[in-house]
Amino acid sequence: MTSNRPRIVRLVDVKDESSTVRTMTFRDDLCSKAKPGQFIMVWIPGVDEIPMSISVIKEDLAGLTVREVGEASKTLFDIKAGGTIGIRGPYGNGFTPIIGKVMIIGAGTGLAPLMPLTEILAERSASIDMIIGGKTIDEFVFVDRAKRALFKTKSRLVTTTEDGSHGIRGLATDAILPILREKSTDIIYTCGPELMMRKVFSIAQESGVPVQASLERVMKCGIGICGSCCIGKYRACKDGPVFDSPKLEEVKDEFGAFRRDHSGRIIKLSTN
Amino acid sequence: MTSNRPRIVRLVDVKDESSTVRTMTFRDDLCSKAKPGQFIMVWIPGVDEIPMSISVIKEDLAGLTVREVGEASKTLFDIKAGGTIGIRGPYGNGFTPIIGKVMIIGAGTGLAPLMPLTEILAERSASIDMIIGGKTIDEFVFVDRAKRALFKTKSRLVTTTEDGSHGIRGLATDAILPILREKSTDIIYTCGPELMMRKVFSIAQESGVPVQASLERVMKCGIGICGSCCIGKYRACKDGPVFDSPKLEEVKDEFGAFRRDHSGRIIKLSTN
Amino acid sequence: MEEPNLSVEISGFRMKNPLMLASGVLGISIGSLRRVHEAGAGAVVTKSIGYEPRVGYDNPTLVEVHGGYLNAIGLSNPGVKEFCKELSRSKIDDLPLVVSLFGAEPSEFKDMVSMLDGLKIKAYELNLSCPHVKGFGVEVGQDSRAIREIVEAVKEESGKTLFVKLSPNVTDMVKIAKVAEDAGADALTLINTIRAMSIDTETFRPILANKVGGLSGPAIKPIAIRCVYEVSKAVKIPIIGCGGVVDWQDAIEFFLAGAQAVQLGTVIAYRGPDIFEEIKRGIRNYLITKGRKSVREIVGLAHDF
Amino acid sequence: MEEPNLSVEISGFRMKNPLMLASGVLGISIGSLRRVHEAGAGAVVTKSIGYEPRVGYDNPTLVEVHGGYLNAIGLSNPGVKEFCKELSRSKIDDLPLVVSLFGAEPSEFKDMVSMLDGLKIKAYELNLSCPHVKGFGVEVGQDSRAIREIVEAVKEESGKTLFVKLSPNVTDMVKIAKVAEDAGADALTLINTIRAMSIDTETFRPILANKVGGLSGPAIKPIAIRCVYEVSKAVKIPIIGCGGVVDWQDAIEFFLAGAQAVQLGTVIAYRGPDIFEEIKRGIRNYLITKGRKSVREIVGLAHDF
Ligand SMILES: Cc1cc2nc3c(=O)[nH]c(=O)nc-3n(C[C@H](O)[C@H](O)[C@H](O)COP(=O)(O)OP(=O)(O)OC[C@H]3O[C@@H](n4cnc5c(N)ncnc54)[C@H](O)[C@@H]3O)c2cc1C
Ligand SMILES: Cc1cc2nc3c(=O)[nH]c(=O)nc-3n(C[C@H](O)[C@H](O)[C@H](O)COP(=O)(O)OP(=O)(O)OC[C@H]3O[C@@H](n4cnc5c(N)ncnc54)[C@H](O)[C@@H]3O)c2cc1C
Ligand SMILES: Cc1cc2nc3c(=O)[nH]c(=O)nc-3n(C[C@H](O)[C@H](O)[C@H](O)COP(=O)(O)O)c2cc1C
Ligand SMILES: Cc1cc2nc3c(=O)[nH]c(=O)nc-3n(C[C@H](O)[C@H](O)[C@H](O)COP(=O)(O)O)c2cc1C
Ligand code: FES
Ligand code: FES
Repeated sequence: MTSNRPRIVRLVDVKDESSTVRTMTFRDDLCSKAKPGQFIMVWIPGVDEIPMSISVIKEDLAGLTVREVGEASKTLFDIKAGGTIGIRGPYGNGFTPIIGKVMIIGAGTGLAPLMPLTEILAERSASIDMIIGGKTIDEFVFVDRAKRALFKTKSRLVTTTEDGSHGIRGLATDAILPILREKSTDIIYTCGPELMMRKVFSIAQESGVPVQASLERVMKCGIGICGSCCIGKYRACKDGPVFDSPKLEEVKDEFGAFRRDHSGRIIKLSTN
Repeated sequence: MTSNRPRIVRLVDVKDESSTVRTMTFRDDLCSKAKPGQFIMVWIPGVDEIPMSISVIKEDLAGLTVREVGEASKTLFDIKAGGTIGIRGPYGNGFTPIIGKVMIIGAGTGLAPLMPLTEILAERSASIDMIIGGKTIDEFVFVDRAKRALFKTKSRLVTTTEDGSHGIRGLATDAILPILREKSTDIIYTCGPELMMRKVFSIAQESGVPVQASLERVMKCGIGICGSCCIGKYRACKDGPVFDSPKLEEVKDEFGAFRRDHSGRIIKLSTN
Repeated sequence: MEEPNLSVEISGFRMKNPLMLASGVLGISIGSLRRVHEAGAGAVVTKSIGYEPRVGYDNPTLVEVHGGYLNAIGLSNPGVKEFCKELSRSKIDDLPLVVSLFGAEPSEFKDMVSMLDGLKIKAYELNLSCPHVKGFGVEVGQDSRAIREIVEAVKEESGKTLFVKLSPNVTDMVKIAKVAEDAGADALTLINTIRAMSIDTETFRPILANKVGGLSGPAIKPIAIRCVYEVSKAVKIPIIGCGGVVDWQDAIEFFLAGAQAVQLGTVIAYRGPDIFEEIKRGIRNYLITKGRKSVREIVGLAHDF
Repeated sequence: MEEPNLSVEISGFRMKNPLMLASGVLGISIGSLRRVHEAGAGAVVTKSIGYEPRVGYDNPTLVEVHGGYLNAIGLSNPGVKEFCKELSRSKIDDLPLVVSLFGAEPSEFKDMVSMLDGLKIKAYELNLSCPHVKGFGVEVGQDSRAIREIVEAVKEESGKTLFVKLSPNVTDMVKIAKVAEDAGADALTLINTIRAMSIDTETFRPILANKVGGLSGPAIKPIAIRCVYEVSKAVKIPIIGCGGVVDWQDAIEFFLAGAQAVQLGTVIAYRGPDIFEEIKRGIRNYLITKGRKSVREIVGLAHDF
């Protein structure tokens, strides 16, 4: 009954992924049973409560991966192993794993929900093409973890940077079509900047490949009641955060176009 | 969770037991699973809610047996088949059936909880000596039902009236000792006027036979919170209404001596 | 058996059924309001809109407790100007839309109504009862003079149906209700949430960033039923019940207590928007079983006893 | 690890542990009060006693709702004279006994106290907050002057520790609390039940014979926590928390909010008197885990944030 309250957990381990991104693990039975793509509301007492994807889903360990952005994420970022946070969830629908020929494309902390998905799919021997994008090499996260996951499968990892400091020079989305042309693809999973995802969706629609994209909206309740996360008729926290192609089509006027701030005001997504 | 609310049930059948006593049956899953000796709170909307023993416990039928006493019981008494009442419960501990050589002694509506007990014991082939007492023949209830129950077992039914109009002339309690002397008895079950039960208890104590007696106290909540039914340290509604010999011993200053009215005031039990 | 009539009319505002979405629940975008309408709501109320934009309180803004939730969203809203744009982004003619408003001054309410009144809004609900924002809500809702002036100002400005939503965080709700009635309210919505708090035993901290929030959900239903019962005895205008409805029995209980319609809020967290159809079906079947032809027929029956 | 100290002292009234039996629950006979004490209560409060005997309301006097119970017992009690006899029937020296009193007039309270004061009672609790009996309780509890006069009258008559129990059925609880403090109350008990109602959908009737009753149990806990938190910020005298405690976490929450002790009522219906030992154990283990030496150390910690 009273489960939508913060559970206080102790950080078992805190690991730098890059200079601004850290993965923090803790023990929590519910999160250990989460679906990839689900998220938790993370309470940083005295500061804020913010949504975070569950980036580690192991039998006895769960984790999140945070990038310092503003006050809450910075405070969270600075909590050391042994420190505590409050969590509630897992919330949301999560990705639906499809064991087949899949493409996974993400950037930055957008990779957080994609990593446990990748691991599950790899274990169940899907054929995976993974594209990790970034502005520059310093921003890359999870590349090693991705390699470890993909190691044993018929898989491929492509990295792209805008400055060419790692992998192919260009945008992550530039790497999609070459792969789609080369072989048939059953589904594309994506998470990252919304304009990137919008582009992934466009390319996929043209190619007739279904997409599952994880969207970010301002979240307050996380349980589908406050309305702060609404996009079209859907609640990102409850009906999402993962949207499949038919749903993305339904919300196409908003997807990649605007989001709402904490007051509910419309904020246009800038195109740079 | 919200089970301590009246359930509205329709009376299937209403049967005269005597000119002032009626048995009313209804369908209710919970009451059909009751233990003999348990009771329900019966809501007569607009009038009162009063405790009544469950006098019929069958797979698809349950019932109560009411004597007209005051406003509530009179109103209840007059409800016809097809009419409705509210019930909550079953409440209380009920009798513990002991399959052996048992004595059952009751009078008036005190027989209400004893009848399903008798039936269960008879079915499980206990040897039963049953004593039904009353002032006069007109007050007798359940004699036929008792005969039907005891018919097949190694049992005996003794009736007593003060005016000698039925069975042995005298008090029900007068019939105890002759039986106890004649054969060993494992337990005595009793329900009826408290002074009678007190006497049963005294005789049994002297003879070293354990007793289970069902006591009546003013009941408001029925669930052990309001305190109106307290006797000694016990709540008749929750720790009772059935008291065994050790408990009766503990409350012996009150048992047969006084009860409390609706205000909590002590009312001495008159000795006539 | 004739199909029972679920429609209700509250002071000129017609609804196909007596179930409304409560204010503040999924009510900030037309998209989600429309969805709740499609899911079966007879009317939908927006989140409370104020004159200026407000981001509201920091998170945590919501926490579950036994039998309900505490929330301290803090009246976050985009401001009336921006919200007018929201309402103009798509056609809303077909939407039984009620706009909830909050404010501190009669003039604020008046200004908002003058901006909104040209849009295809069906009614207003004045939130004079938010329990956790200083200067609005409860403070206004406890002050008879403020209530009178606000209601009169809005009635002067607009001919649309006007609901006034009140709080049980007062000594004498009936008195406050009568003030609203006298001032011209067309109906009363009872009740808003109740001031409450939850503390985390691990960190010793109040969980809500604002510390105090409003209690909603089944926990407050018996209080809401009492308010509807007592107030509906004392006023002549219709009452819209609100507080803890999670199933059709709860809705019926509100009708019997004297409500002409009921609003659903917290149940959305438990059951999602589909709950509207389910409760509608339950009400329909209940009316059939009881041989009643309309919801109207059972309103206030508990008063006969 | 040192065994934590569970004892508390409230204005001279010492309790072995901070758990009390709430008034009106099993509190009419010494036998059952004693049993609850033996089950582990640090103190026991009697049912509220008035000057004259009262049978209270007809049944139904109690009905379960989601997260609690409604009761309208109607202040049934044998009257102070008879109750003095009850207290004299057995030795009560060893019993940490608090007598709860209700009345309409200061003189009534004074008379009762003068009759009781010679008995081995440890403290009084004035019930100025019963939500469902006209002329007593809520009506008294909303009237600052009545509260002042009653408290002063009792303090004049008796040197025993005096608790004043207040109701949340008011607009401004902090104000009322300060009045009681000013008038000389040694401690405040917060909260009594909240006015509420439940209607049966089959018969269309309010279930309680008195129609309106008081809501108790987990449903009101967040409201009680808020009251304790707000009032303990505003007054200097100790506060006894009450409302919806069902487990040790709830008790801790009250301590953190600012209560020095807590009372248990409705939980007895769910769990019986054995709950006292269980909650005591929970508090003890919590203090050990948190490295705290006494209950006192955690009182009001939520105020630091
Ligand atoms: C489903 C979901 C999963 C997410 N997963 C991750 C993740 O795994 N790793 C990660 O680093 N970040 C993740 N985020 C984003 C993260 O929640 C924000 O970066 C964080 O809330 C910023 O808070 P702040 O106080 O540090 O920044 P602020 O300065 O307060 O805000 C910066 C920006 O963060 C966003 N933001 C702030 N508060 C919220 C909120 N309550 N809900 C949503 N967005 C908010 C807004 O866009 C805001 O403009 C996720 C967001 C969502 C919705
Ligand atoms: C556990 C239990 C089982 C009972 N089983 C039966 C039964 O099977 N058949 C039967 O006819 N009677 C039974 N009774 C007694 C029955 O409850 C009372 O006769 C009835 O309450 C009288 O109510 P009244 O309004 O008709 O009479 P009133 O005129 O109101 O009262 C007459 C007397 O009934 C008793 N009484 C009244 N109200 C209550 C109450 N709430 N709780 C307990 N006693 C009350 C009092 O002693 C009172 O003096 C039982 C009582 C208890 C406690
Ligand atoms: C998350 C949330 C936000 C709310 N926001 C508002 C609001 O902006 N304006 C308002 O009048 N009521 C608001 N309320 C109160 C509800 O409209 C409703 O009165 C209350 O929740 C009781 O109904 P319920 O138990 O069905 O939720 C809000 C309630 C919740 C749970
Ligand atoms: C059956 C019952 C009877 C009560 N009678 C009284 C009373 O006589 N005097 C009083 O001050 N409070 C009375 N109360 C209120 C309780 O003492 C307590 O304040 C309230 O129930 C909240 O606590 P709880 O949630 O732990 O029950 C009564 C409560 C119940 C449930
Ligand atoms: S975050 Fe509240 S509805 Fe999604
Ligand atoms: S009837 Fe209330 S305690 Fe037994």
